[in-house]
Amino acid sequence: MDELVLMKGNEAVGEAAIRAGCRFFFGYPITPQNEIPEYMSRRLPEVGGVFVQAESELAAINMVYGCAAAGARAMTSSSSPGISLKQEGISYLCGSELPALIVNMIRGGPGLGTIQPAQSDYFQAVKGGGHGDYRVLVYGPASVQEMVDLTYLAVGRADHYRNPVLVLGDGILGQMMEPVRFPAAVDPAGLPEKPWATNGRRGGPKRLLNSLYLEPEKCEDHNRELQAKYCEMAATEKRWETVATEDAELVVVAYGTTARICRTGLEGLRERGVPVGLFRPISLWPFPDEALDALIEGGKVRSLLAVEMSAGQMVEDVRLAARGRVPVHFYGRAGGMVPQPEEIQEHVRALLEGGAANAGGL
Amino acid sequence: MDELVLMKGNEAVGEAAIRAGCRFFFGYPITPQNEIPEYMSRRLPEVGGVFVQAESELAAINMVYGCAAAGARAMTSSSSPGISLKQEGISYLCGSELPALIVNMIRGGPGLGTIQPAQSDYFQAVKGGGHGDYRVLVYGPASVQEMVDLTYLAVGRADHYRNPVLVLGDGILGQMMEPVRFPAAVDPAGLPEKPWATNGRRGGPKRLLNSLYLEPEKCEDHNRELQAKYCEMAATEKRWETVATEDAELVVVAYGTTARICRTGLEGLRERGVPVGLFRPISLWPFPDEALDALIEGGKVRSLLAVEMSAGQMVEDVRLAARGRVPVHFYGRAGGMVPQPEEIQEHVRALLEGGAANAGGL
Amino acid sequence: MRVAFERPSALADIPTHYCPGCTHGIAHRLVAETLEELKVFDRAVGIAPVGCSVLAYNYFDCDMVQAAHGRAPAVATGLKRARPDAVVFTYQGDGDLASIGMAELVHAAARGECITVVFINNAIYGMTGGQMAPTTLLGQHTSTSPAGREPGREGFPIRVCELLERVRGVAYLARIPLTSPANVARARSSVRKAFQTQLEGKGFALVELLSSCPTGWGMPPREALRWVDEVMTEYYPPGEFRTEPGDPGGGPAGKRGSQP
Amino acid sequence: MRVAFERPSALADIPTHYCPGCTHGIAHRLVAETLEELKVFDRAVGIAPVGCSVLAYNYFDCDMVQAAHGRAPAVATGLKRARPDAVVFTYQGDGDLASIGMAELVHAAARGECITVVFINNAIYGMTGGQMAPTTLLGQHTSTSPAGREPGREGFPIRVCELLERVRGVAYLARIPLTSPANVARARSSVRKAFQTQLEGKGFALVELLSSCPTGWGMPPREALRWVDEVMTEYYPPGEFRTEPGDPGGGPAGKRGSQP
Amino acid sequence: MVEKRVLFTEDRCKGCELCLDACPQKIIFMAEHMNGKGFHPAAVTDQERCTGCALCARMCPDLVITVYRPERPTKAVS
Amino acid sequence: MVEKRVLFTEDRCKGCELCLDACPQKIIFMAEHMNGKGFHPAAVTDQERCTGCALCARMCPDLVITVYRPERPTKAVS
Amino acid sequence: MKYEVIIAGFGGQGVMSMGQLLAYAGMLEGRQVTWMPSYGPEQRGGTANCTVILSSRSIGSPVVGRPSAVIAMNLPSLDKFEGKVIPGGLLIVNSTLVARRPSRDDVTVLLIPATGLAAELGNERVANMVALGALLEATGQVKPESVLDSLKKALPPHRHNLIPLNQQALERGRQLARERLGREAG
Amino acid sequence: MKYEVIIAGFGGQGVMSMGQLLAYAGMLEGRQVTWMPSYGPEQRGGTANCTVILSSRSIGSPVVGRPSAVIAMNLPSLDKFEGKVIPGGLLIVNSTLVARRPSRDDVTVLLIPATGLAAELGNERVANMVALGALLEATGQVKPESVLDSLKKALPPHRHNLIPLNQQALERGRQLARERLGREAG
Ligand SMILES: Cc1ncc(C[n+]2csc(CCOP(=O)(O)OP(=O)(O)O)c2C)c(N)n1
Ligand SMILES: Cc1ncc(C[n+]2csc(CCOP(=O)(O)OP(=O)(O)O)c2C)c(N)n1
Ligand code: SF4
Ligand code: SF4
Ligand code: SF4
Ligand code: SF4
Repeated sequence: MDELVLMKGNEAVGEAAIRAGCRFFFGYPITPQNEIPEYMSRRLPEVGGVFVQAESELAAINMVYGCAAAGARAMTSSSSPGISLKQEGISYLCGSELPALIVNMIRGGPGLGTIQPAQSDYFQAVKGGGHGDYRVLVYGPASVQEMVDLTYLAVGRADHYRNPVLVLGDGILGQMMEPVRFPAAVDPAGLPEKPWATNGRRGGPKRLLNSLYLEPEKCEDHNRELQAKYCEMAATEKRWETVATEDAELVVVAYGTTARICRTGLEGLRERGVPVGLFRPISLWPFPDEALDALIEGGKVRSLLAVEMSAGQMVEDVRLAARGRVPVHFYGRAGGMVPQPEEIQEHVRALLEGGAANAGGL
Repeated sequence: MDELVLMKGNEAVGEAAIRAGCRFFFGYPITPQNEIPEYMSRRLPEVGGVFVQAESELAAINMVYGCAAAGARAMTSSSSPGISLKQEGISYLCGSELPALIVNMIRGGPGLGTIQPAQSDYFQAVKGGGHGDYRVLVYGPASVQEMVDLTYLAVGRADHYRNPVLVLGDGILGQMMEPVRFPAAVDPAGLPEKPWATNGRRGGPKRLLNSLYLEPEKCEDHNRELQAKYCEMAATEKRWETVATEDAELVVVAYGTTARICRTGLEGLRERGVPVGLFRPISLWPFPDEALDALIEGGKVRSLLAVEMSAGQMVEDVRLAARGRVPVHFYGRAGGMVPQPEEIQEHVRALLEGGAANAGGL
Repeated sequence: MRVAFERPSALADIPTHYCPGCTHGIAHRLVAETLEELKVFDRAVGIAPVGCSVLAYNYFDCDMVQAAHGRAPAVATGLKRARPDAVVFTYQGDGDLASIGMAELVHAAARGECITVVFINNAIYGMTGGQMAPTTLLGQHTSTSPAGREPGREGFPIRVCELLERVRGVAYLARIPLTSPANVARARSSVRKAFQTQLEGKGFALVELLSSCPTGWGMPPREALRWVDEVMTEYYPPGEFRTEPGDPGGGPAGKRGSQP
Repeated sequence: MRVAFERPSALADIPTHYCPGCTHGIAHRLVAETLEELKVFDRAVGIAPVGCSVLAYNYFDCDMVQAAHGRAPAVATGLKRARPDAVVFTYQGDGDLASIGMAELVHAAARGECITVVFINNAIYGMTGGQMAPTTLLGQHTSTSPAGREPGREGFPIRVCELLERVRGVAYLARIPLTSPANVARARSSVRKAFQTQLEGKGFALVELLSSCPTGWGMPPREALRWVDEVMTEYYPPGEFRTEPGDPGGGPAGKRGSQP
Repeated sequence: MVEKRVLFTEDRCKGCELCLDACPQKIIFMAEHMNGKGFHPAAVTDQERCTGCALCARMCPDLVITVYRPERPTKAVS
Repeated sequence: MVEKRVLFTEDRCKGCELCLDACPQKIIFMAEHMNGKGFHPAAVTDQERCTGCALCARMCPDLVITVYRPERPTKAVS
Repeated sequence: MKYEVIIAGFGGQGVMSMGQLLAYAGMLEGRQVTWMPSYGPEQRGGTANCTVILSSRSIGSPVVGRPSAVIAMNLPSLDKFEGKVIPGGLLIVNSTLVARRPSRDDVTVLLIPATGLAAELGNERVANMVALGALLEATGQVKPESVLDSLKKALPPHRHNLIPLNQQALERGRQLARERLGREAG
Repeated sequence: MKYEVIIAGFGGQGVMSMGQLLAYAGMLEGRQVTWMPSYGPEQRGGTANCTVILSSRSIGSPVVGRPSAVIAMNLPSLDKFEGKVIPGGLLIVNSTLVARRPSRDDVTVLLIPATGLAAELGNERVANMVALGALLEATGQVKPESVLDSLKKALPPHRHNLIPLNQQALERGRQLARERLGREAG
């Protein structure tokens, strides 16, 4: 599969995980990501892997916990309501420092909502929907190829940090087909041993995977270690892309599907000489704040516009990075509605003309 | 019970809910809030109410959903891991616009963590740990009396907005005893009818409680209505307290138990002439940003210090309100460790002397 | 001429979104007819699940609540406890009821909640596109058991009635296939009993309706019904499992029953 | 003199946090002895639940994983699927296993996961301070059934073995009280069989150990054991429910068994 | 032409053919034409052979069929 | 003094008394004094009456008891 | 340049695979492509549709509000998408199943009896290939050979016997479009 | 003024209710009070403790690092809390169960054989009242009458027969403290 293949985002995620050495999938069906478990149920047996359709998302994340405890590369995938059910498990994975790949193909909420695409689980993903102080690396791909690349990356980063990594897509990214090229396959047998994995002592020292620290002093120490790890992630794992920001007076900040829609819109504006650029966070946690900071410090940028398929979530991270130096506007669609490039154009134009001061969509 | 009684925070919450007309409790044991279900199992039958020990937190929140659907005032309580399990249900409550009282007596995390007090579920509570764009009113009491008052208020606000309201305490607030006075009891029979409640048509029009809107246009409309409601809450429900902020050069921002500890620390500093004050958010969502804003605009304040029993969560809301105008420092303890007034004093002194620039605890 | 058969008024007069030949439609009608017959339509509240029948809330013309996937019995519990005079039923598919919702089901049953559960067993996940259900038969091919369900890989199908039969708190329990006019008539009488059980305050009642999913199974509707009759009923024997509350007992098979 | 009895080396030589007379200690020992006897200690992985036995991870000297409340069977599934040569057991209380963890239990059983479940039924929630468990007996007073468990309010106690007996995928199933040296010897043999079932790859195995919680029950330890023998075993008859894999069948009690 | 005993709301029919097996008289057939939904709808022309047993209606998942029965079922209807 | 057949690690004893019922010889008693944990520990002084059956040890939840058996159990030990 | 096509019809009419073949062919010709299906339960009974974008540059939004071309395989699809085609765009209608004539006069309308022609070829299921052939002919977006190459890749070997039939259908569609557009054979 | 007491002992020694009585009495006397227990499984077998704060002003932190007084009902409690008492503070030790003598010389130490005196009064379980009596006497924080009033409120009516015994125990504690402190009866 080094050649270019046309593939659905959902299937590409599955194949990318397998390429990254993941041989265990535990999940439960939910639209719009059913092609992931379906693909895995076909493909994993071919590569000596195991697919288990769990009885629920809750069971799935806990199977991942057990599988990761044994030292294997394991994954689960779901969409919004199912991801909510995994929050306790994600907190446990972080607490016990277990690696895992988690994929969320967001659909509109709240509640049962709709099955159409959205980005309204941003807060849940980057601030932590579960209890306690923890962080997961969150990637926001914008194309099927990037789904492949970031999924592949995620599996490795998860092992590196002994921490779950979340790939945050949406219904569109999961359902669409685009040409992709896959990276080289990792042989799980060739991966380094995990001395901490609980797969039987086999002559070695006893291993324990645990997140309980009854004595608060110990629990705080544990939290200090976790925070040190998160600091390291924050220092080294930020990823972003800029498009035409050098001389931009207004910079649109958007991630994932929304970012590519904005790009189309901005290209049209650029053709007409409007000085706009795009800042696309790729890592959503850690949010690439310093890069945005540098852009603002550059002095050209006079305002930022956050565009989301949600009612205003990422915009908070943009505001945190902007620290009041330039106005931060917001435009959002919700409930499965996908903004069109023309909307973005209109909104940008209105902003530049001073018309739509932070009126903000929705 | 108009007299002063000495009562545990957990029991006081239960009694306050009953006083507010809540007759239905669905919950599952978890330390440090077991006294809530235990109290309710004794008290509710006395007042013609119903206590059900659910099979899990998940079941409990869905029982609350059903009970609220029937038009009754219903509540559940838990602590951190159990609250994570309720995230899907909370999103559904918001999506179907159902009132509910939810109490979280936070313990340290992540994972099983510890049973000692913490504030590390702040993000989950105020940003939304579940999927989709939704908001719940969040109150952060700082004493047993305030637990009573805010619980009582919460039940009413929930009905008013048809939205869940969360009372965010911690292990200390749940376990400690303080003198309290209860507000007048509301007779549930005297409450206004809920025309939307699904308790059988009984000759009337059909009612439907639902969060599914398959067509994204409708789902977006629904989200617009929800957002309008949240905007109204943001405009009218902010609550806070200030202590000695008029001439303060450094203002500590802290909520709940931490705030009262800070107050003790700051009183000591004030006695020694140090110009410090305390800003205590009482509503955590909506965060009282304008009040903090006004403080900063007042011109006296030269820096803010957020103190939390967590690794830095509320501090983001403080930064959002500060918008870069004054430096925002952070000091936190985690994993069930409770800061002492002396620590706060030392940290404040170091900050004022320029020593601990945002070093930030933990 | 008098009307021998017409749409029950408890069903809204709109077309359903179900696939051609899907027996969800028959099951809806049976419930609606029962609500009318027992004259409880006006105090009925239905809980719609997540599954193909999620839109049941549009079809049943009584008050309706849409529940999270699998949690209908918990939602029904909350509702019934608040309004004991309401007639509360859940309508759930096998994924909803027996997979993600297993805990809520067993516990509502053990609490003896006076609710009626209409359980549509079609051996597959219809709504999400034909994945394996906890009731998928051994050897059955689905989109997540592409090589056919094999116990070593995908485990065994769960028999809900046989399981619940062992739960004290259950007062009525029956399984009927929706495969012929005669069976549909039987099913109707069972649905009626399941509601009567609630009205008499006897406890938890469940009717399992063996149903078809022509789309998920990839079969024409008539062939699908034959498959229900010929294959499904082998593993899921129809009949009444419980008609009264009481202690179902059950005990050890081995020789260790005696106490020292 | 030779040693007639000493601490099994699979248990760490530290005092436990259990209350005086709590039978968790006996159960721990039985598991540890079995791991040694079957010579599987070195490839054993235990899953500790949330409950009084959460700290079991400190006592069992093999590799240990602490699981979220109720999810031990799911964690065990993930682990065993990744390392089929590991000997995986969960150790769970009744709240953990039969309340919040009901779905994970039934489904691990139905999948026939080759794991061993050691189930401590003490009819109460010990760790959180004596609340009602799904196994709390009728009439029993707990801190959340203060007037005594009453079916109309708190529902009926769940019999786990009787329930699982109806789940295909289960290969071994037994219930033994830990009340006397003779019963403890029986329990030990059952624990052994439950592990052997796993070693032979036969499927899911569970031993229910009827245990005491003197603290939660508010009884002196010896009285607590008498209560197990005299009261608990009435509702929870001891014995072996299943010793081999196979189809447990079960079927309708009524007259509708025949198909048209 | 006889009065209709069995009436098909054609536009609701999804052409599943379940009514075909249910009819003891075997008078139901699938029409050549398509309805608005793109299905060949079920139909009966032989109305007088309908006994009004309503078995077809009881099997129809889509409530397509309404059945009328003569006041005295055994007598032929005008 | 006889060689000890049954040995109690006194500091581990929680005074639950379960061993009392288990002992067929009824030689176990609860000591007057308290151990470090605040419990009256179980004890045996009548060591020669111990048959080494180890039933007490099998009931002790806290692994307090170690039991030795004479090589030939029936013979009295020196 | 960017070309955006929406293909819509009943569930069983093969609209999804028609789009995938088009996208695949575009990819083989070195272009940027995306294929995006409508998804969800509306497919059941109702209409399904997919969007294909072919472009020389990297593709932004995969969701298209105003397509360059629409293939409507049934009436609901025509009703839904007729108004969306850009002025000067292309509208292909499966006239076997759609009695109504489109009312747009600012787009090229091709009435192709795809189902009928497919039936003539012996299998109604290749109606999609007929329609696709018409699209290829009318727009020249990808070469028919690329579509056939794609088909070979997409079909499992034991189904390759179906290729000639599909090829015929594609040809038939091209031919009719040529006639309707008054073009010479290319 | 603020007075902070930590009371610690074995689970069954009534340390929690001793603290609650003290807090309740403080409340009856119009003071600000908090009572805060240690909680969690450490209670099981190990030691339990609670903190009582009495203050004329609203109370900040309910968690006390350095208490004004400690009552240690058993050895582990003494070991844990001896070092925490503020210099000049008070340390009451249940000398019946605690053999070791405290080593602090900058605090007032009261060795009270609470368990022994309680046993003399006929019920070991009132050892807590003996200790509490000693505290009242040594600190004067609340009046004994307030404690007895609290006891009446706390006990259900059918248990009021226990009040005289408790009162005796309280008195016995006060008396011994008076003796040890070399004070006259008040
Ligand atoms: C928490 C959650 N998990 C998964 C889903 C996705 N989902 C919707 S319906 C369904 C299964 C439906 O199958 P079944 O209950 O058997 O009903 P059927 O569609 O066959 O009638 C699933 C998994 C969801 N909406 N929410
Ligand atoms: C999600 C979650 N819910 C609840 C708890 C609190 N909790 C801890 S142990 C326990 C019950 C323990 O009872 P059981 O399983 O019967 O074991 P025992 O303590 O009796 O041995 C509960 C409810 C938790 N830690 N996590
Ligand atoms: S997918 Fe299956 S269950 Fe769902 S409507 Fe279609 S036939 Fe019925
Ligand atoms: S509380 Fe009960 S189960 Fe827990 S250790 Fe004590 S006696 Fe054992
Ligand atoms: S059963 Fe109903 S829907 Fe099916 S063919 Fe007959 S009339 Fe049409
Ligand atoms: S059984 Fe063990 S812990 Fe209990 S009294 Fe005997 S020796 Fe002590």
